[in-house]
Amino acid sequence: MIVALIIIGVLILGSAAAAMLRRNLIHSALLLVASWTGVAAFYLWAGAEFLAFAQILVYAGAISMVVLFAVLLTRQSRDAELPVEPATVTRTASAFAVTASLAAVIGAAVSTARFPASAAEAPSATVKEIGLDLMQEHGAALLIVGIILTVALIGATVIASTDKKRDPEDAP
Amino acid sequence: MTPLHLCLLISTALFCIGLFGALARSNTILVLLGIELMLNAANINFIAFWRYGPSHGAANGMIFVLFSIAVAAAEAAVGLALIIAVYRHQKNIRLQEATVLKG
Amino acid sequence: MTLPVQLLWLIPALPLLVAGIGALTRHRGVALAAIFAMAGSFALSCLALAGALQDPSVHATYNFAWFDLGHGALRLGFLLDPLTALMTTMVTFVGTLIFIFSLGYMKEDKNFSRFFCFLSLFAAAMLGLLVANSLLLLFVCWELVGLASYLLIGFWFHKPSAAAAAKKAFITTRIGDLGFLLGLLWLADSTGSLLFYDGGQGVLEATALASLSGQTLACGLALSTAIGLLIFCGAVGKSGQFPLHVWLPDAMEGPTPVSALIHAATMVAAGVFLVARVYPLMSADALLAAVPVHALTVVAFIGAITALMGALIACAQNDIKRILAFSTVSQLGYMMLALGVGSSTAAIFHLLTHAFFKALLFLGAGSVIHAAHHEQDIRQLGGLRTKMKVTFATFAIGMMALSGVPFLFSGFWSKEAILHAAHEWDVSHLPLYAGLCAVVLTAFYMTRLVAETFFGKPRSHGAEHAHENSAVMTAPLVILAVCAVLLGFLGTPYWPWLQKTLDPHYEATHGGLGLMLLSIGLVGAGLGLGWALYGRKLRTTAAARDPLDTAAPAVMAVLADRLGFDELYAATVGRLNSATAAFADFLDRYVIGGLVTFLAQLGIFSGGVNRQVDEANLNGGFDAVSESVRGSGLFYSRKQTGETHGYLRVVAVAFVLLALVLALGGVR
Amino acid sequence: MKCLLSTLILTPWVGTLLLALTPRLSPKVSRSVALLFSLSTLGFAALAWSGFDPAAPGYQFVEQHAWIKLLNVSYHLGLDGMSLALVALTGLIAPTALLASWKLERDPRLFNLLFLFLQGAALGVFLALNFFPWFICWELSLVPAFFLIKLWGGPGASRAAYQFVVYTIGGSAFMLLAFAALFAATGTFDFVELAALARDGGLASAIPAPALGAIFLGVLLGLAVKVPLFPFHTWLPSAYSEAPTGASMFLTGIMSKMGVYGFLRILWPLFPAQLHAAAPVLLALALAGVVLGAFAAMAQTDLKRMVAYSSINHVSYCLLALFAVAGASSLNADASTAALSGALLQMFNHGLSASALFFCVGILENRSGGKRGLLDFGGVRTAAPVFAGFCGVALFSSLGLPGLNGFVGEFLVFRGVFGLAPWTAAIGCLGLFATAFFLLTFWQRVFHGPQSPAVAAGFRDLSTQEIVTLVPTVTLMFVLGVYPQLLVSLFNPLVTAWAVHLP
Repeated sequence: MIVALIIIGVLILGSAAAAMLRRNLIHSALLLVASWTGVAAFYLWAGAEFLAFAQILVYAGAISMVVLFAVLLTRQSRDAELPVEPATVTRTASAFAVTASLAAVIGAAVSTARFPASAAEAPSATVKEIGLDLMQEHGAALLIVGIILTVALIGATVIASTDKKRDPEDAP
Repeated sequence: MTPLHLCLLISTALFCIGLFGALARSNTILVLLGIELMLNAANINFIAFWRYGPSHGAANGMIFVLFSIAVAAAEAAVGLALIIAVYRHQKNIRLQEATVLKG
Repeated sequence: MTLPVQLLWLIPALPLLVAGIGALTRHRGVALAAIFAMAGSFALSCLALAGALQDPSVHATYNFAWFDLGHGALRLGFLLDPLTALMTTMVTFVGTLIFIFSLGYMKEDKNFSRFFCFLSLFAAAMLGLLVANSLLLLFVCWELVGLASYLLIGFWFHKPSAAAAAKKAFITTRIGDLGFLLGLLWLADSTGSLLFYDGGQGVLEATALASLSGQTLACGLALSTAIGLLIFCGAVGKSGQFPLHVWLPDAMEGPTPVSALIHAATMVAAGVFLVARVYPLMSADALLAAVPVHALTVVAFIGAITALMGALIACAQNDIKRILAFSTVSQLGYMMLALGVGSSTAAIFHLLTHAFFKALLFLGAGSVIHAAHHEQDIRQLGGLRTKMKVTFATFAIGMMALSGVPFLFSGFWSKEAILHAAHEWDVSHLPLYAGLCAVVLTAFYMTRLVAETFFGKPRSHGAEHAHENSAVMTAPLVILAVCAVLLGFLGTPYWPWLQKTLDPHYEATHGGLGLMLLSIGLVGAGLGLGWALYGRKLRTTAAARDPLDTAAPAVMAVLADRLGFDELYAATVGRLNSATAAFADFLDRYVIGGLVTFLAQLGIFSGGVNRQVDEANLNGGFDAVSESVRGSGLFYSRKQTGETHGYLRVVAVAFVLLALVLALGGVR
Repeated sequence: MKCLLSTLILTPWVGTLLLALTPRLSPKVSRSVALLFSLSTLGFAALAWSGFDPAAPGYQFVEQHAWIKLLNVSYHLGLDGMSLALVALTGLIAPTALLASWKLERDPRLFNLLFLFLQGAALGVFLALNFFPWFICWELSLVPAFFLIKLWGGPGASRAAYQFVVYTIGGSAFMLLAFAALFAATGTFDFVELAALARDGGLASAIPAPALGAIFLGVLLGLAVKVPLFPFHTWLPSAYSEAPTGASMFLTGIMSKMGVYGFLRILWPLFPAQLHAAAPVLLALALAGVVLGAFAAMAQTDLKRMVAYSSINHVSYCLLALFAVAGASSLNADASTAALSGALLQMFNHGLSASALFFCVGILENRSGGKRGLLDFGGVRTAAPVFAGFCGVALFSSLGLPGLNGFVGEFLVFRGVFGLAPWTAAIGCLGLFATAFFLLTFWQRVFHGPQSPAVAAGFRDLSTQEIVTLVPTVTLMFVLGVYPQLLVSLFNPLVTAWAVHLP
């Protein structure tokens, strides 16, 4: 079990770290798909099969496609790849410092924490249960999320669509 | 070192990787993806505590993650649309150049 | 057949109708319509005269309400008595002749129809004035007559001198009219009526007169004297009496028929008519002994001064129309003198005869001027006796009538009546002497006029080529000449028909033979002197000096300058007028306007002070607070760099700190 | 007939609204619409005239509805002979002024809109019997007048408009304060009730004499500026001369009457004792207006200013009559009746003749390209005989020539004033003289003599449309000069009653 978890962890973290460090955006995107798939594997490992499928569908399927489209749509020419600036170095350094300190704090906190013992068996979570739960206890939230999604999609369409009237003004 | 600890460490690491990406990279898409990673890290935490948490029965952790995924999807859609709009405006997607909204 | 008083309004209405038509159309037929209307009015006047003569002592009236006023109404009316009837007959008759004369005189003028429109308006107003039974209606027509006179003097308005003369005439007469208006107001206020005869309630009837002469003012005058003198002011203005005579000579700028009709025969006589009409009022104070002055005394002296002054100035004029104009002034003075000395019948007699012979003289002058291509200076004329026989003959008749050549001519009889009355006046004989002097002068200047104009050789191109005018112009001259002769026989001392008609109580006085002989002698002296100076040695060139001018240049210069009245008025009244205007304008622009501006500036200034105070004290504290708010806002807004990385970094650091706090503090 | 007076006031305002809502209207249509709405006043006035009974006491066609209960304000309209004459005058002058502005190039729709608004406000002033609606209309009339002067006026229009409005508002501020004080003491804004209170002494017992005097002064100030009474008149020449022709006609024809109307409707009935006490001073001021106004006109070289000053002179006659009546020490009913009838006639007559004169000067100004100096013209009569005829009639009407309307009013005024204050009338005659002098100077310089360059360059005679504008006014001048009964019959019973009851 632990071994499987470690392998999954390495997959997740490795691909994620690689994705964040690559210069090529396409590579980053593909590596992220790997990382999300790893997360899905983790869900499977933890016994939440439904979530694992949802993760695969949404992240590895949908979001990654959108990301790829965005990357392709905003492709820049080669000369736009600027050389490393002092500002970039400072930014990277400060980001590393912040990240490291956060990792240190949370890592220390987590590793020193004591948790009560738990059941060895995974709690049951069939699709039917989840469905009932969603529809009964969290019906309102479900509706709201639906609305949020709808609004977000319409908003995204509006934002990304070419505004014919405003174009001439925006043009430099 | 229980499996819970391991899960939490993995999630911490993932969160930090996402944070680092968001803070260090200048490409807006990568910043957005870093934020997605942080969300995933949070989701891992939910599942880990659902699996190894003290109380059973309630599927709250899972439900939470479900909603989180939905919100992440919405966020990704809007965020990427914004990125395209910004690109159309300034012909690149370097975040440090998008400072039109400064006070 | 007679004209009832109810229909008396028809007499002025006929010309008024033509005037109205003439205002709307420019058709030349207006002239004929005007002549027919005038002739119609003449016929009606004859009918009215016939009615009035049936019983001369009756004042037939017809009164009607003009408009409601309070519980009663303002009433106007018409009056038919011999005075009215004689005057209307004279005006319409002379008017008709002058209208006919104008047909020829104005033939070439491009405003031909307009001329007849104005003439008709004048005739209507003049006739309205004559038939009025209300001082208000009389005043209304009086002003309209003035308007017509104004329009006709300024008929050739493109000439600045004509326009100025018209204005001068209107303004000068209006000064007198203001006195008239005040008298009228006073009369209305003290009697409550303005009707002359109203069945015992009129202002000229015994009740009102007794009440008016019974009241004494603070200055000692009787009320009737004061009112009478104020009304007389109007007559002074209109009849060109001293001191308001200055407009009449200038009025000769108008076309000559206008001068004949308005400024010789009719309108200027309206003042005399007015005094004669309100004669009961003027003489109401006659029996009062304690008053400082009687109204009629003033009238007599004004008349005497005017008669003498007009005759004097006439001797030094060279313009044919001006000489006649000053002669008119002088003759009007005679009439006023007659009124003043108590003989209104003599005044009206002279008014009637004068109307005919002076109209004749003016039309004769017009005939000369028309023939001589608008040459009016007698020094430039001459020799017209042979060229214009009819004009010369009629003019000579007019001249002899005016001079008072005995027995045959009307002027002699009317003048005798006046001198006789002046002789009988017991207040003073000064007016008589003035009148006698004027007799000599009149004969003298008329001889000069005739000698210079008709005898000798033509002295200008215009006189050279003069020839007799058409019958339309000479016929009126002949008719007028006949009348100028015949009219005198209506009022001779041996058959005083006119006097008896006008005044049923008239009694012919005898014993004036000595005076008559004296005046005949004076006329002869005047004629002889004139002929001696101007007739024996006729002028040969236009530039030759006048014999009188050679003898007494200073006196003649003053007389030629009309005794300097125009200059005097320009220096006093005119200057006072413009000074008052300038003062009013100054007061308005600088004093009151300045005050207003000052107040406004004061308001603006205090507003400024207020604002300063506010800003220093009240706003100070508030400003400090808002400034600090603004400063902090600025500070934080500078933190808003728009750098998303910066925001993220802050969030991350905060997150680290939060985590640190949670970790150190423990979950629990 | 029930809401006749409201209809009368509101119809021009409906026209305003209509024009305001149709911004794309062509100038031609907007002019016709405005003229139609403006003429409605004449129609309704005729209707009111036909149903009006001059002999009946009090107000007719009364409309009274509670409006603001808290302040005891009611919507109270009523008509008597004086109001009817003025409403008829408005109905006559306003369309004439609109016709006179027919050729206006710049934004005719806005001009007509403002004009109709002004007309409605003026009608409101003449018909309201409660201070509240009355004052609203009184002040509302300033707004369009301001814009009419400022936007369409001559080169100095802006300053003149400001001066006019600020001065008038300054005056009416005092009036508002005075009425607030009156309300505080009596609890009513109604003119009829207040007049009744004043008659039976309720006002004097409710308010101590000094305070009542101060209130009187406040109201007096507000009205005196509007008329204007002598020392408060300096806004007038510049406002009248800078305003566009149509507005000048309305200002002089109607707005100056609002002030005189206020004197007769408000000041006199409400404060008879105070007016009586102040009459000697006021009489002197009115006399100064008569005499100095005329002499100041004589000193002007700008024709419009000259006519404006003559306007001061003419409205001062009305006040002269009123003050003489109010200040009379003993009852002289004949003279009082004559003076008041004269004042009312003079209001109407001055409306006719002054607006016609302003129109004529406007034509001169228009034809010569903006010149209006006395010396810029000459010989106009040869170039434009018809125009000269009409202008001459207007001049002589203004001069008070008998046979035209001006004489009757002035004669009655003098007849009355002479009976009540003889010396005033005697001195006032100077004004008559000066008026004749400057009007004839005007006539002589402009119409007579040789043609000036401005005239010789081609001075068109009146167009048909201009003749149509002038004919009603000029015809009325003749009609009223010969048959004043037409107008006098309207208010004779009213004036007769005033002469006996009020002093």
